[in-house]
Amino acid sequence: MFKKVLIANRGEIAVRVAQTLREMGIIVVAVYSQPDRAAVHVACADEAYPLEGETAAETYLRGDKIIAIAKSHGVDAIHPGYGFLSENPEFAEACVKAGITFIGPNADVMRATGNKIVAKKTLEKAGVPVVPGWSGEGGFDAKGIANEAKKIGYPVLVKAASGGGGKGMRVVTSEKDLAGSLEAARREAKSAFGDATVFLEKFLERPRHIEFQIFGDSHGNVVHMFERECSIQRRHQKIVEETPSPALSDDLRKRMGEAAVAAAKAVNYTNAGTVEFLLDESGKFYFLEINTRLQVEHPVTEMTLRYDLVRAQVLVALGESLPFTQDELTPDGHAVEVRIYAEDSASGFLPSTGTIACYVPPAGVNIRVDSGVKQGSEVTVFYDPMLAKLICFGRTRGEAMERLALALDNFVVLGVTTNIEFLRNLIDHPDFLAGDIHTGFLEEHSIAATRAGRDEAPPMPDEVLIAAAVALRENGRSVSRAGQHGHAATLTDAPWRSADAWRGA
Amino acid sequence: MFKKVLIANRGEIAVRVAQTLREMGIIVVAVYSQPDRAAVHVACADEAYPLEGETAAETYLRGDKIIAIAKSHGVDAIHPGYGFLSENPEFAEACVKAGITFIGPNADVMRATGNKIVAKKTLEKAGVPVVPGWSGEGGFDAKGIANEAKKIGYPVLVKAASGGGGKGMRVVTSEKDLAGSLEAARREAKSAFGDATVFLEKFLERPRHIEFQIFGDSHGNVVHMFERECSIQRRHQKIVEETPSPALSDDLRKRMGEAAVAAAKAVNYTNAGTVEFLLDESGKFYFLEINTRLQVEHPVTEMTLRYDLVRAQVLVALGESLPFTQDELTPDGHAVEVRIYAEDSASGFLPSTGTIACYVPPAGVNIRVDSGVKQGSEVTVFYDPMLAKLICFGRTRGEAMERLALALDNFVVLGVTTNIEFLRNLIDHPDFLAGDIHTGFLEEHSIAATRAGRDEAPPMPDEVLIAAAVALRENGRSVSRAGQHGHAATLTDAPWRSADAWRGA
Amino acid sequence: MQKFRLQPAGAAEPVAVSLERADSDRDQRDAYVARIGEASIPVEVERTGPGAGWLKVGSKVHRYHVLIRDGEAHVWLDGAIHIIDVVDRTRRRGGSAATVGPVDRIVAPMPGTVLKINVSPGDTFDAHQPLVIIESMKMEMTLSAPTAGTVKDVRCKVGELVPLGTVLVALDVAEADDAS
Amino acid sequence: MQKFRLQPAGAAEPVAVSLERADSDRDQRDAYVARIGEASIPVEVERTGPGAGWLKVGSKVHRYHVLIRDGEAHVWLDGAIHIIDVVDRTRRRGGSAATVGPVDRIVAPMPGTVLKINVSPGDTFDAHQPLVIIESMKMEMTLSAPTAGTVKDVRCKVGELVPLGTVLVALDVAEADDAS
Repeated sequence: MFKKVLIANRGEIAVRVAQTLREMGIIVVAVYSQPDRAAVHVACADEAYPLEGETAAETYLRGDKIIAIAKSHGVDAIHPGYGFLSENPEFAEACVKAGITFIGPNADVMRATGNKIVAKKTLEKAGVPVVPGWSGEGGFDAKGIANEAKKIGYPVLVKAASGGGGKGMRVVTSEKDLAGSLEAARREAKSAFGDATVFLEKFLERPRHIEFQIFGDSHGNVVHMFERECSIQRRHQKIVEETPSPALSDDLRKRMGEAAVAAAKAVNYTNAGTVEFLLDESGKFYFLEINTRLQVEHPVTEMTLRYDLVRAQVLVALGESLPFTQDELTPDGHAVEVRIYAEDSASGFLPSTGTIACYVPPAGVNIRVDSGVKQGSEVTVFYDPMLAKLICFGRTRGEAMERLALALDNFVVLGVTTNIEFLRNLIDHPDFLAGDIHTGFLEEHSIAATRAGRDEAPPMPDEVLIAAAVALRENGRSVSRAGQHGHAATLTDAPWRSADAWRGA
Repeated sequence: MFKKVLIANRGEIAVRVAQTLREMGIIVVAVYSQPDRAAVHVACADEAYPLEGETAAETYLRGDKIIAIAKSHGVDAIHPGYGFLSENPEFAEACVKAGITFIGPNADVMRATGNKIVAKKTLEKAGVPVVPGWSGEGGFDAKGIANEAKKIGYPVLVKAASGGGGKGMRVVTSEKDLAGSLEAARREAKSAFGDATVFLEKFLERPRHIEFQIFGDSHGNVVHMFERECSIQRRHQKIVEETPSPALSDDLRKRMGEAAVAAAKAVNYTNAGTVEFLLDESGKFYFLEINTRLQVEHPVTEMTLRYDLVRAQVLVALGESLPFTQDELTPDGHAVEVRIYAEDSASGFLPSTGTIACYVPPAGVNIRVDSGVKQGSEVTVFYDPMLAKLICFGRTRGEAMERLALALDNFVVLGVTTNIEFLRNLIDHPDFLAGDIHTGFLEEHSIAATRAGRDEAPPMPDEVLIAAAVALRENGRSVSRAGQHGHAATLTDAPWRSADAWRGA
Repeated sequence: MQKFRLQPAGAAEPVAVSLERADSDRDQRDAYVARIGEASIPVEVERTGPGAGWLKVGSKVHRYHVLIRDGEAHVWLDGAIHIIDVVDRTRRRGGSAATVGPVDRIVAPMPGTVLKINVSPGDTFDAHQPLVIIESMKMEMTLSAPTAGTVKDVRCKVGELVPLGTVLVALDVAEADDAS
Repeated sequence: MQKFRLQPAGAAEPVAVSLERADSDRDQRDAYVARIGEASIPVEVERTGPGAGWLKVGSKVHRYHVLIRDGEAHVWLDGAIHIIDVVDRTRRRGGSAATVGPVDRIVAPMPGTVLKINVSPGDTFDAHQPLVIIESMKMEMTLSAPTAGTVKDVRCKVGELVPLGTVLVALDVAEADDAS
């Protein structure tokens, strides 16, 4: 067993990974940037080392600094979380070189999957269905490409080979827009990923995003851990994830699961990963990409399969066999996750920053909250504005959604604008409740950003004014007590006023 | 569906029941005694009505007051929780008479199981093994009883027919103590339960307490929901409960489950209940009693079977069929619950009262905390001193215990003495970890009440003194700010200083 | 008794709200009468923390959390947040609320890093011409000219971190309109 | 700089503990030097609430919650509670800590209700004779005489609610010892 593991990450995922490591009796080492000096993930560690700097590039992306810390403090292994260095083959290699186990797939796997064109070709050969398209072969010849696009059939999608998160991606609906869009996509891809290579894909109408959790070990065992439906996205980022998918029949689930395992085997996959598919309205599915990390949305899989994926990651990294066989994996019930973001759903989901003056997550039976913040936390521009994930389990999809609705109604965040009320409105939408969703759902349907913004919303209750008056009165009292501090130093603004958000770590 | 349900209870069970009811879209009505005016269970309700008085006898045991509130406010059904009125057949009948559904078994079932002698006879006829003993038949004739005791074989146990919780119970090891013990037990039983009837049972050495969750509906369906091992007890009260039991083979589990179903059917059981057995060291099991309520320890069953028992209670009370068949019930993994009590484990588990100045329960993956208190709550002499239940799930017993250990290490309660560190030491005991437990475990083994009280405990770290100095310094600052209030009004003593303990309800 | 003048978002007029401690035969009971305009509403208040607790109006229970900041009360009640102007305070502070949607400047609509600046002082531009690109977290945003005009001043640098509402470029749109 | 005299339970002598703000090139950094007796320990402190937060000593992180009450600091650190006498304060207050284990009175060992009183003033009793029965929550407890003696005074009534530490019966054990 590892004696000491460093978590090269921050926020909720660092907190969540720390819980499992500490349960396993492993000493947890945190690293932190300057703005994260007082962050929750530091308090969940046994040891913590600063990374000088503020931006991700200066801190959590600095593999050299992190490996230096690991080496000088007796760290056996590094868990990268998601994002940052988690899919960086150079970092994975540097860890190995330094004699430190990287908890994740090896650099070869990352390279085989990191380039989408290469990955697509490999998997096509392995018999995994891929989206019809043009791979970029034959170079950048305008006329040839136009022919390819015609063959595929409009609308087509221009995508960056090294891309992700929607960058360098463009929908082209007719031939006259093709040349301009290609040019723009190449420019964007070059600037974002340092690689101008783009390729074409058939643009699917109203597709669903269905992904399969996969897990491999170093003994050649590979399993899939069933699907997650992640079709509800804004700005190409998932905000609601659930399992099982309301769209999959047992037969389709079986075929997609087998394709996911074939994909994983084709690249000799080890440790935890995800095979993403698009599912079109006719029930055809197409390979999209492989993510070589623990996903943000892994908790819904943990909820229905009841295996701790981080624990399994550690065991596999130690060279052990997978702690489960395909036959032992029988999902049970329904799980749904929503991502709580500091953002303004009313203004194009723009990130919101500031101090979290009040943070009271819900708790209860079959409710899990993975938080990266606490009361008093600063939400800065430096990192992703996801504050927490709220995950609910139910025997049925309906029960899970009822639970989620009540949990959202009890999730209190004041000080930064969040998408909590937006999510609450979203899960009330009849099409969502019916499971009739696709990746364009949020463009197709207009969801109010606040409870009060709903059409059927009642007028503001008097109790709101009463609550305001109660707080102002209390505030007034504290003013007269505090004397010289004036009402700027109100109790209600004190960032440290409440219990911290200790989690199980 | 019920529109409005009243919860005739307080504390963690009222909070937990409220969550499910609200998820189901039911309006939740709370009742509260004077000392509970600011209790958590009130805040979890949609409506709340006071019960004048302080003691349980004046408030939560006053069925007449509660039914009057229910009738005048349009309540459809009453959930009794556990304790208080939950096993009172007169109250169940009065509900029915008032046109209100009682969420639990009917009065006939309660009467058939309430008297232990009657229950034992009924079940013996139904083929359920019972502890060898003398039922009290033939009246109180000293010589006859002595003969019966001899037949049973010493040591024998004298028990009250209407008893519970260890009252009116005595172990007699030889004939010379029999007469005196009988006399004392009868006196105690008369004063505690208004019924002096006692009976004899063989006293089992190092027995395990194993109970089966049962559930019946009004259509004649009865299932068992597998076992809970509750052998770790102090003062005849459970403090650690787990499922599955480390002592049961598949075959034994099957036979005990069948016996539990036979017992339930013999009394026409409806709704949720528990059949308690003793299991002796040779693997023989004996019926002990039937509890006609949702048990304190029901969460471990919810964790491994993943059905919401309160939801099932509501559905069955509505006249629906059980939402599961015996075949659909396949437990998964391991769950353990510990009860967090305000008590001093160092002084015979004496209850501790006062204000909870600091309350930070743990949270995390596969950790559930059912709390009845929050920071600022008063623990009074009026009610049971259980503050919360901490429940952990793991793939294996070992994983569940690792999780529980970390969760206990992160459970902060200051202001009243609790058994948290005692429990933490207890689950470290090698016999406990080996699953080698019985109802006399805590008498047999000496468990330190605090972490520092352990033999191998390290000396007090300097960090303790530093933390004290940090707090005193901060306190000093707040004193000088608050001026006239002096250091009595320290921040660290303010009962309202932190986020409340909102749960999912 | 304290009286507050509160103006809910969208309301035409502020409302006078006051709280009076109600006569009560029980000690320590937080019983009040709230006066909202002409109405009197008896209310019980249980505090669980600074600015947090629950109200009982009649038998109905409402949970609340309130943040008071910059002359506003952010009131979370039963799952929804309402923002209310505390009118008297706002006045005392001289109305510090930022005005919205100026057309004579390009303002950062989110906190972020300046990626690219397409113009220099004195440049003219057309309506909808991209002037500045900023990035925050995973999102890139192009800020375009509202109308045609001339650049008066560039107030940011590439790579600079800018808070929400920072003026990035000052525009001269009136002159440009005249000139065109 | 503030200095405290702290006496851990069981320690022979109080320890002088002080905290000094450390020189630091970074603003807002809660860096201190703790002096415990002769030792100097650099420590960083992050507060998460009143009396709560974490300490970093070297690279080691320790979570703490502290309650200060009645001249004692109840320190929760990493899962264990330590009770420390704040010596200076205790002195100022004149040492209000209750003495333990008096033999000249029967004291309520838990808060509860008096169920039964077996004696009246003037009664004599033997060692171990049950004098009072009290009940709290689900538990009943018989309080017996420590030695033989005479009842001086009965200070409770059946049915009375008594807090922890209440003197229920005053005893005259010295006289009884002489008399026996």
